[in-house]
Amino acid sequence: MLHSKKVRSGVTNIGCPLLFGAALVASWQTGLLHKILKTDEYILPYPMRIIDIMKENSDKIMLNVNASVKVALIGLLLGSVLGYLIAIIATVFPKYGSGGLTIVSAFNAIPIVALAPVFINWTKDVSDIAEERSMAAKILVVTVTSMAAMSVNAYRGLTELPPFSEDLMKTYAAGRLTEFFKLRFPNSVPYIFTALRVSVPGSVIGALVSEYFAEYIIGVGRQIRENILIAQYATAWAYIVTACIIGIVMYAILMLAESIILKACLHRT
Amino acid sequence: MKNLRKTMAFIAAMTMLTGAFASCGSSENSSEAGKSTVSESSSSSGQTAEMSDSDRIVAAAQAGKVGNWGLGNEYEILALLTKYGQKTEYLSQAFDMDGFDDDSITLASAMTYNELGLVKNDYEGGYGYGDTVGIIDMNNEGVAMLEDNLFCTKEFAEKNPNTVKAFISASMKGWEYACENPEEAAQIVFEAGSSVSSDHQAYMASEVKKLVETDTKGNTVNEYGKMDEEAMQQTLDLAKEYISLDDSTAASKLQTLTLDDIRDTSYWEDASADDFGDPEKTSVSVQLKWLPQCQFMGYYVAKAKGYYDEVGLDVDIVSGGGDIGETTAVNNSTVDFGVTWVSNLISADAGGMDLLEIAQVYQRSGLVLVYKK
Amino acid sequence: MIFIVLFCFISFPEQRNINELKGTISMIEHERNDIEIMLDNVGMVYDSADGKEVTALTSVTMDIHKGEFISLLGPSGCGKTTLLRIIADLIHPTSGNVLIGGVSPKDARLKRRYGMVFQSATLYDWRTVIKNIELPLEITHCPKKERHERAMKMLDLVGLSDFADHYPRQLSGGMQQRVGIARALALQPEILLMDEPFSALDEFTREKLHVDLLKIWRKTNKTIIFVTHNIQESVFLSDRICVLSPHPGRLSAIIDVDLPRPRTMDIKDTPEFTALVSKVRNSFEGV
Amino acid sequence: MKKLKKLLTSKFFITIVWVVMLIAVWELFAFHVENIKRTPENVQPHLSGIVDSLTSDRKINGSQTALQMVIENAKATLTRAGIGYIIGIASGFLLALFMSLSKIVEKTSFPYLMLIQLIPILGMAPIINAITGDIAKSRIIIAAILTFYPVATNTLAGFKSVQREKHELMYSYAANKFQIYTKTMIPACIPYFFTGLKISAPMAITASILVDTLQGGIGLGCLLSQSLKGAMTRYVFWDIVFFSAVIGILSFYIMGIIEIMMCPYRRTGKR
Repeated sequence: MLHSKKVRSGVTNIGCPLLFGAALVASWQTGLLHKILKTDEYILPYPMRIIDIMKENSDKIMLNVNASVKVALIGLLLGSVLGYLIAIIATVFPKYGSGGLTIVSAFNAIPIVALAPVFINWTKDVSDIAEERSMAAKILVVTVTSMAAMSVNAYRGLTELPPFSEDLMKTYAAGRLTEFFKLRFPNSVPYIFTALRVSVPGSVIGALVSEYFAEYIIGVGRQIRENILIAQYATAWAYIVTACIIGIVMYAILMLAESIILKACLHRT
Repeated sequence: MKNLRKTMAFIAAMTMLTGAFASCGSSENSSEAGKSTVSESSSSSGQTAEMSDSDRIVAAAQAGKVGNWGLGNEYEILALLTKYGQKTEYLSQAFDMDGFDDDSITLASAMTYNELGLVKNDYEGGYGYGDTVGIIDMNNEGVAMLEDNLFCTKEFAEKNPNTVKAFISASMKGWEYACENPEEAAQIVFEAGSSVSSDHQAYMASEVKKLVETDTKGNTVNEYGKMDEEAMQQTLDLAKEYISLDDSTAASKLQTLTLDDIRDTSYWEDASADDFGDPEKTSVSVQLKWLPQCQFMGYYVAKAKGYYDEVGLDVDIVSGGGDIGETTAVNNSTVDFGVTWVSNLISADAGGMDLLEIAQVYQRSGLVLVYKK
Repeated sequence: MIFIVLFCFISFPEQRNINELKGTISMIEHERNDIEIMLDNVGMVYDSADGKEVTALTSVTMDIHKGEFISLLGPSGCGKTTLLRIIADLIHPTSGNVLIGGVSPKDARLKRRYGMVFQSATLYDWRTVIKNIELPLEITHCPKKERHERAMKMLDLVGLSDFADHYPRQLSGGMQQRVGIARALALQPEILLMDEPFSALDEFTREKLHVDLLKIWRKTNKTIIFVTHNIQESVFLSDRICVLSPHPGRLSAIIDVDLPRPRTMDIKDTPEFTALVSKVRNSFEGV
Repeated sequence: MKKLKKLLTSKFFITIVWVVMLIAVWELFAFHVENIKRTPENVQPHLSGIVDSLTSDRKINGSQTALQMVIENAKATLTRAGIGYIIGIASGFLLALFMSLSKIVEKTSFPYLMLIQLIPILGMAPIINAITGDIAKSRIIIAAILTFYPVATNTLAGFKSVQREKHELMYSYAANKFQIYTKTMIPACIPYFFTGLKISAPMAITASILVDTLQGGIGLGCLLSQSLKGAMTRYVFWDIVFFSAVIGILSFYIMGIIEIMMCPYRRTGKR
């Protein structure tokens, strides 16, 4: 009963979504989608046209991709490290720490669109060069948005330990540092990935939105906005597709890293 | 004991955090120096006043401190920079004048009727620079592009010619009245829900009046909404040169556009001659390019004074200021009419929309570059 | 004195002539019409992840009588749970036949001939104790009033009448398992299938539940098939113990337990009990 | 766990301490900014200034004070967010249900479900607006899309979390599909469903505010961007930032309270 299913499930796993995607693109290219959505090929250009624009402007697109990815990655890194540090502080001082975590997670509820202009004003004096201070503002937005997810998850990873493991460490008379590196840190690794799964897409979106307001004009998000404002929908779509690809690639890399690292962790124990 | 240790460590951590914040703050001290240079430069105005406009433009461009809002408002600046042989780069200017105020932008874009007023005057929201600032006028530099116009889709105009004519007629009547009574117009706009302070509103009305009644060469215009061939052609030529489109199809279409593709004077002519019948569509809406303010006082006046009712139209004025261009809103029939800048209409038509200018309200460019003397 | 035990050793049934075996079984069926479950040459082969065939169970042939308490005893991997799941129609044997009250496991299931008790109580967190017991009755569209009455009766049977409106989380593990038994009995099935139901409980609770289970069994007269890896437990509870051995899973012995009933805890101190326990243990070593 | 069992009063106290600390840091900054900036309210105003702007009866536009404006616009935004939220919840739940009912549906839609969270919906907002042609509609749709993903994935996780024994139990009762879902699957996934609701409640509000900024009209985001673009005093912007933060946090807790009311059997602290 099972053996034939295995082969079949492999086929359906890839086949079904592919088929669906192909059907979607086909209905898009043939104009069926336009009829369903009651729109025109101006607002929703054909896929081939979008791809053409992407090909024609690959250099310019890559320039903007670089800028956006840089913001997303640096912000993600800073936010995650900061978030993890906050989680550590919260673990060391559980009484005040968890209260602080509640406050940090509340940042999640503030719309980034509101944060972006605030941060641009805050970072005005970071540098005389507009490109640098814009960068700082954008990174700050991404940092704040990815910090919350990391601190909450990492705190769980640092405190929700296997039963008796803490006691075991005590019987070894292990110091706090040993306890951290031998027990708490390894325990928190899967939680780090849980946080990253939320914050990686979040960092991309944070980068795109913060570009809207930045002083220095660069980035995929900014291009989407500029092109829509001058009514260049086909070009805007090219950048939207680019943004999707950035998100997908970053997520795929994360998944790959997760599977490799978690496997390595499993082998070790 | 243990608790005490914990508390101490906690306090230490917090102190460190606060310290980090404080040091972060101290890096801002550099701007304190910046602030003092503001007063210095303004006090030593006599010395720098000798600088010519072209020197200013070159200096600011090379320092990378020319500002503009971008998003389709930048073409005149690009043309100006090109004129002086500078790289066509500018800073993205926020919608306040803080960047100008703190010197991160030395040559800032300003509309005569809005930002310039805020920079000069000291009413609420103003920076109070008074006459210590000077301007570079796009009209004088020969790079003026026409701004606020009225437009709709070709399809709508063909289907509802009388509605279009009636709307133009009543709107222009509104503009005429507003320009004759700018203070009353300002009050009407304020009561219509604008949140701009009434002082600034009054300033804006008087400045907008100038744009509506003076052409790019400084001559007085008596016919409201007239489409001046020469100014339109200059706008189209500059647009072809400075609107850069990534989409090659759109870019090549842009180069083929002629005035006849983007405007039709017949509706305005008939409207001026009061030569139109009953409107086909009586309930219409108009999308403004920006937030409700005196920039659009003609429409608010026409509505408040009942000019639209007189021609049998029920008009809904939709304020703008968002990311959705007014061109899109008109193109997908969210609204019937729109107010936009001619350059925006040109790029929309190049992109594949079928929009038609039906009246040109502003006869000259309201864009200036403002600098501290 | 050592009890004389009927020792029925079914040695490697694949060596037997299957036709002959089938004949024997139909004969037995004629002779005794109180057979509840009939297993005929039941085998189960899985495909493992790397594509190899894994034999979970090789031809098991046996009869289980009405009202009998049967234990399936063996170490992990011996196929005892597989056998129970085959009877419960949760999996289909790759060879052989199963008849429950004369019908296939599927028909038996559709007729709700058996109730199941799992290793974990598998109670529904969001239902109170009484609502948990009512669950199967809801599924069979039993009228509301009758449903409640029957559930209360079952709850009474397991001695938890006072806890009807508690949520499962408020109960101890032993109490939860009692609710599980009450729920399995709610549809008044003829057969109770129990898959290591007490293995997660502490020794004290388990012993108490053993006695209680025997009481319930006596009152309700069900046929019970009880999967366990605990020798003492199987000896204390069962009429017969089916000893299963791993690699491949097979029925290696059936041991009759003719300790007198009703059994109490004291019986565990008797030499007969001890002797049976060692006999069962030896039956493993003998394999 | 021991630490969680602290008395409510002390927990309350800790929160107060944190809030006071945050206020102190904010004010420290505000004083600093006040000294170096000509328009401190554009960078960071004093909290007292923000409170003043809310309580003052000065009319911002022709007829309303700041507080009246915020409340009126908040009503519009929250209504749209609410409608979008409900649509998102319903469609997210239904998709999860179909995915759990049919392997084909699950396999087909799961990669696309992942994709939805990777698409910059906020970047696409103008296009959705262009397609629908109605700003109010697109505001609702985007709130719905953002709600949709967390609800769908969490509900699906809830369906998958049902123990094998529970499936077997229902199987042994010969329960039909409808009974399996109403008696087992759906009640079992409720806590997961609420996790999704709690995540997406602030998101729906954020989205609604963000999409407001696309075009004029009524809504918190419109007001926010107008204030940012200098159409009215900057304090309105700060009022909205704080208001939206408070509403976002409240929405999270309100969903938590509803969950506790709906699930009396749940112990606290799970997930």
